[in-house]
Amino acid sequence: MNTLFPFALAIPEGIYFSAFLVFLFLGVILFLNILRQKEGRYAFPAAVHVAAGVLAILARDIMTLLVAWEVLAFSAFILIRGTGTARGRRISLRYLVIQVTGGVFFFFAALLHFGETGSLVTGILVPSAQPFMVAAILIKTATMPVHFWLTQAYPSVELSITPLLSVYTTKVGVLTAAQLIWISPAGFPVLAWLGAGTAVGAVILALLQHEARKLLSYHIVSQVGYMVAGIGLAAGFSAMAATAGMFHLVTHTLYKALLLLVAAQAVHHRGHEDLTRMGGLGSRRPLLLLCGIIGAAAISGVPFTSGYASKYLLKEASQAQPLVTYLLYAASVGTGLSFIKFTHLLFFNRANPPSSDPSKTRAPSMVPLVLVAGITVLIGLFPHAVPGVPRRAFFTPSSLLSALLPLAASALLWMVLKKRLTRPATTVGRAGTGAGGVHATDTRAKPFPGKAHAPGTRLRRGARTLHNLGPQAQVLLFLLVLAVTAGLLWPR
Amino acid sequence: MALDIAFYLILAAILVSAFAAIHVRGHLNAVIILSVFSVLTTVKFTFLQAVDVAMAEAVIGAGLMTALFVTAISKTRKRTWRAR
Amino acid sequence: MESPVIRVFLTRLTAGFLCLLLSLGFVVLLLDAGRHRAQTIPTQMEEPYTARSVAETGSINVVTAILMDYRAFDTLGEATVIFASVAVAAAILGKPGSPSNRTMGLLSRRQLSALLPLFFIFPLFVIFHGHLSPGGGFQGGVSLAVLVILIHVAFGDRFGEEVIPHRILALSEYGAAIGLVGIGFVGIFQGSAYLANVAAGFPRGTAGTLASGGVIPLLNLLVGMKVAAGLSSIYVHLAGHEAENVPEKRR
Amino acid sequence: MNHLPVLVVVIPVAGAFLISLVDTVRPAFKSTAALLVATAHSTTLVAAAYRGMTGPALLYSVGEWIAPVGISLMVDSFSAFFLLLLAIGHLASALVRIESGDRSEWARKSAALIALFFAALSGITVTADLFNLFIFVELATVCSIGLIARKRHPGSAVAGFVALMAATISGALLLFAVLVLYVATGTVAMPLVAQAAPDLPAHLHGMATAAIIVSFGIKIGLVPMHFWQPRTYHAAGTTVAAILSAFGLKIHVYALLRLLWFPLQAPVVLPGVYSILLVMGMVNILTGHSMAMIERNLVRMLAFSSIAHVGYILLGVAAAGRIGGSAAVYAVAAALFHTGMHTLMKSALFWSGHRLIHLSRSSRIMDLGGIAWRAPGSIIAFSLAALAIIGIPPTGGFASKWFVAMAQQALLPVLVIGAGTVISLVYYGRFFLIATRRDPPDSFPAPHPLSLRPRLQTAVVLALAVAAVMAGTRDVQVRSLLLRAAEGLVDQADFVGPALIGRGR
Repeated sequence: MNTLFPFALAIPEGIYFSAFLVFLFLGVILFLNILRQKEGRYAFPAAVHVAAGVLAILARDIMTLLVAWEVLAFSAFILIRGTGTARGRRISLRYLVIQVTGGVFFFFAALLHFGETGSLVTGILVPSAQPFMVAAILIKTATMPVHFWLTQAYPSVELSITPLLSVYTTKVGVLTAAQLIWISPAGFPVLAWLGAGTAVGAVILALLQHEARKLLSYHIVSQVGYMVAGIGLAAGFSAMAATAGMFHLVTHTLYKALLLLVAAQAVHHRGHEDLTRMGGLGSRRPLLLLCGIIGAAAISGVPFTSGYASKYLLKEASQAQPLVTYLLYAASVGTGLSFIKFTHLLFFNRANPPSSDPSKTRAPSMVPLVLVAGITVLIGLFPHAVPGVPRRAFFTPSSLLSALLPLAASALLWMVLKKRLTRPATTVGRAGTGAGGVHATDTRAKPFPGKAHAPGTRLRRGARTLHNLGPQAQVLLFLLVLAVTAGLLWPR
Repeated sequence: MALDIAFYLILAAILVSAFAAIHVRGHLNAVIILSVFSVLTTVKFTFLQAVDVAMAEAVIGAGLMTALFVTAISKTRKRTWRAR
Repeated sequence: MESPVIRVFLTRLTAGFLCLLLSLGFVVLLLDAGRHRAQTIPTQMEEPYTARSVAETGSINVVTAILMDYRAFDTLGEATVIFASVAVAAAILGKPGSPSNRTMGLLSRRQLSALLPLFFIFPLFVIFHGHLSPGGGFQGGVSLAVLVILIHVAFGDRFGEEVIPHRILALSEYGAAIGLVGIGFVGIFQGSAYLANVAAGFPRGTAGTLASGGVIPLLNLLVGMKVAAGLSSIYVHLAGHEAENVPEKRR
Repeated sequence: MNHLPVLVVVIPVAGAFLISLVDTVRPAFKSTAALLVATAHSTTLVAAAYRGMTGPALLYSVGEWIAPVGISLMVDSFSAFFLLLLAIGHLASALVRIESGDRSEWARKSAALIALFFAALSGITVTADLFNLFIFVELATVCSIGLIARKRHPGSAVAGFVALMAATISGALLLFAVLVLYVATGTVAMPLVAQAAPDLPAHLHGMATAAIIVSFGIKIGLVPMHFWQPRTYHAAGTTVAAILSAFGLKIHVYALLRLLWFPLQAPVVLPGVYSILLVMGMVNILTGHSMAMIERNLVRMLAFSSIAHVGYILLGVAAAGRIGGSAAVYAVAAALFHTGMHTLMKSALFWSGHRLIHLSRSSRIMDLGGIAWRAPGSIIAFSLAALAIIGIPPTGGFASKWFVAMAQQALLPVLVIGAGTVISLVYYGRFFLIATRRDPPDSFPAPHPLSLRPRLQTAVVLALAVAAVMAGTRDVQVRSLLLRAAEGLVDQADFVGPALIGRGR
């Protein structure tokens, strides 16, 4: 038998190498950003989080990968619970439980794989292990039915923590999927469909958000959907799709971190998250405006940005499944619309100019933003410079057109829906967080119906009472078990 | 023959005393009947020529245990004397 | 604590019925087991003991030979159980304090004080003749303990404490126990096994005389001491215990 | 003749008497005496374990009386593994329980009782004689009752009584099984019973097996018979509960395995018993974890977690019995791995929990809010051990669960293991969150004046927790040890046969 924990590590090659570089770069940048914020108590878990993320991409065996998964989950748990509020604690525990559930599915898959092959080296898993792995991946990548942990946890942590969290957890899920999964039952690309569906669904939900980081969180879910779709398409449909998915991982990790940093700056100034009550930052802070526009353009896939390049590759790879392509187009439209709204509300909305003068912000706080924005722009202009990206003509007229069409649709929709989308949250209520949310009444006033009627209370009380059995009843039980055991063992 | 009859009588008496010890009212009475049970068991063991065991039963069952039980009951201050 | 459903089934009738059923089952199984052995193993297990014990151990009493020689390790374990239960009684009941001074009537006390020395003959005989006649350390030790209890009951706990202080009881128990364990080591030092008797060089003596059976009389003495001291200190703890935890309930 | 098998029992017995003697004569030196005894015992245990692991099985005839008439002891690689656990246990519990000036009678007697308890456990582990086993089981019971029933602790007398009732039934059933085997085979020596076992009538064999399973099932807390455990551990307090759960329980698991495999020859004669154990194991995992999840008291929560983890051990054992043959070695090794890991993790959890409870003077989880900031060492050890016990890679707890799951032939037990992991995460995570709360109550009650040595205790607990974590990354070395131990149980070539009978003096 092999050792259970060989801890095989290797610097990856190709597109994985660029992912490794991005992980390393963003890890250092964001860690320093956290340190700069004087959040000393986050230093240790943040460092562990970064290390685990890097470990995940270096891992060459399944066990090390699983270790990285769990360390990521636990360090993120510590980071999330750091807010200290009761709600934060509840959310963090929920986060941890769902993450470890994913880890347990991973465990099953690894167990089955190991049982059949006797090896834990990274590679496509045996068929019997695949379903468990897919379940684990769905949880880790926050694919649509199980996305809630992400959209709950990320907006509720400290401002400097959210960018760091956005870098690793879901991306490591995508990485794992790319390395271990090859699933298409009866020629049907399950993962591609789930990913594309998530990309569209999450965008629709994102449109309904009014809180800056919540909106961005839904976009993480959506964008990771793109990647999952790419990985899913790789299974027998297009070998390039996995590379495209990984490339999208690279670009998205950068521009999403950038967007979250921008949002953090804005929220820091205004002291609240409500986008509809923000605005006017554009004229006061041009550098921030520039970074924000770069990020928004990249995520929307405007030509000559990094998002354009990776989305182009993805759509190219999904030719075999036209419906997936259309779904991705639809998601592009929604993304564009959403970020027009985001940029407008944050920078140009003249209804709520900032009260204090934000120009007094110290320059160092902008350093990480400028760095990340610069890299994003460079990738967008020279996509071939990224290691592992296939040689393609990225900027042909037809591809530019196919990228501009959805953006034009977004712009059109923006004209139509502008009022509706920018309406202050108080009149809309908490729309969009779920079904029936259109009611104007505040449903948060009484979140639970009251403790006495909480489900399962009777059951709990019953179970507790049962465990206070007196000695006589226990003796009776012993004898009963004896009788049953004896009956089972009596020769027949 | 007479010895056999006596032996079976003692066996029956052991059964009776055991039931009586459970069903009698009051802990003290039960303890005393239990010591009677021990004495009868001693006799039974002697009949079976297990004198060693008989001796142990006599001193432990009839002697020591009764003393300890009675002391314990007297320490519970009459609370459970007439309960049940 | 218990639900009423369970309580219904816990009537004395059910309990008695269950006990009867269980004991019947046990008896039937044991009889069956005996029948099985009678069919398969013709020679009796007890034979080696009865045939060999006098020659091998020098003890006329086979039971003592088994208890103190063949399976002396079990006896050591049992003696330790008694030690443990004394410790448990002490741990639960606390320090023996405030001995009551209730005594028996004058007449009883007078009679007892005359008879008490005679009472000690029996346990001492049982202990010292353990390898010759029925009895042994256990039985003699318990009888001694009962006598200590008798002194306490008849003459009052304070007098009992004066005659046989608790400290002495405890010390003699520990001393006897350490002696018991220590004697076992003689076998190891003699190149034999732990708790070995004749094999360790103890003189076998002439079977039937007081000085026979090798180490058996010594073991009997130590076990007797230990049991007597242990059991009587349980009583001392119990008698000195203040029942402060019992809630007062008067009707 | 190598005297280690008997020394392993006799040294702590003599030590217990010595501790009592010292306590009576010079009370100040009691802790020193206890520590000395523990050190001597642990050294002997390690020596015996080393001998048992490396060489052929070590046989010992007490008093030089060969098996049918006398008592035999044996140390093979299987019992050597458990002797190793006991060595850790006795030394660690002596270190943890060094006290400063508690003069209550319970505190005075408990040192001797712990030494005796470990003596009894060693006796259970080394004996090759059924009746001798019974005596040591009873000795262990009496000692544990004394340790449970602390004076002046509310409910401890009742808990002690409940435990006593359970132990009485358990002892009676064990005695009954021994009696049936003795009457049917004419001997109580395990090798001879093992020789005769295949020829026993099926119903006698089955009834003896049922009685033994129920008897030890009560001790280790198989599910319908576990009711006494949480209450008992709660009343016993954390330091004692650690000893009972982490060490006492494991030795009873040992006795169950030894009896099933060796004298009863169950894998050959009665393989059906392992299906029962499999079901019981799954029920144990689910019940234990879900009860721990709804529990509000830290000690009871840990007790329920113990019940669940007995289930994991049973799953490995059941798989071993159902496979049979040499493949069973791997399954037994997995069960042993989990046994060892649980010993380390649970003792670390209980003993670090002791410090937290001691500081807040309450064992209710809600009262422990923010306590972590006052005892950082303890909470670190607690968290490490909790990570291991949840089964997070690369800790030892994960590795042991992995091997137990690998041994299973069906999918259902594996799913149960996974479900158990998630549930246990919920309750350990919840406790961690509450304990590290940033908004602690204004003032904790002043800690109890009598305290164990906190630094020493923290050091011991940290060592245990780190060992539990590290064992997972050293699985190759650990596994060779475990496979050797498992061979001792599964291949009894050393014993079945004329090993004990034929040897003249």
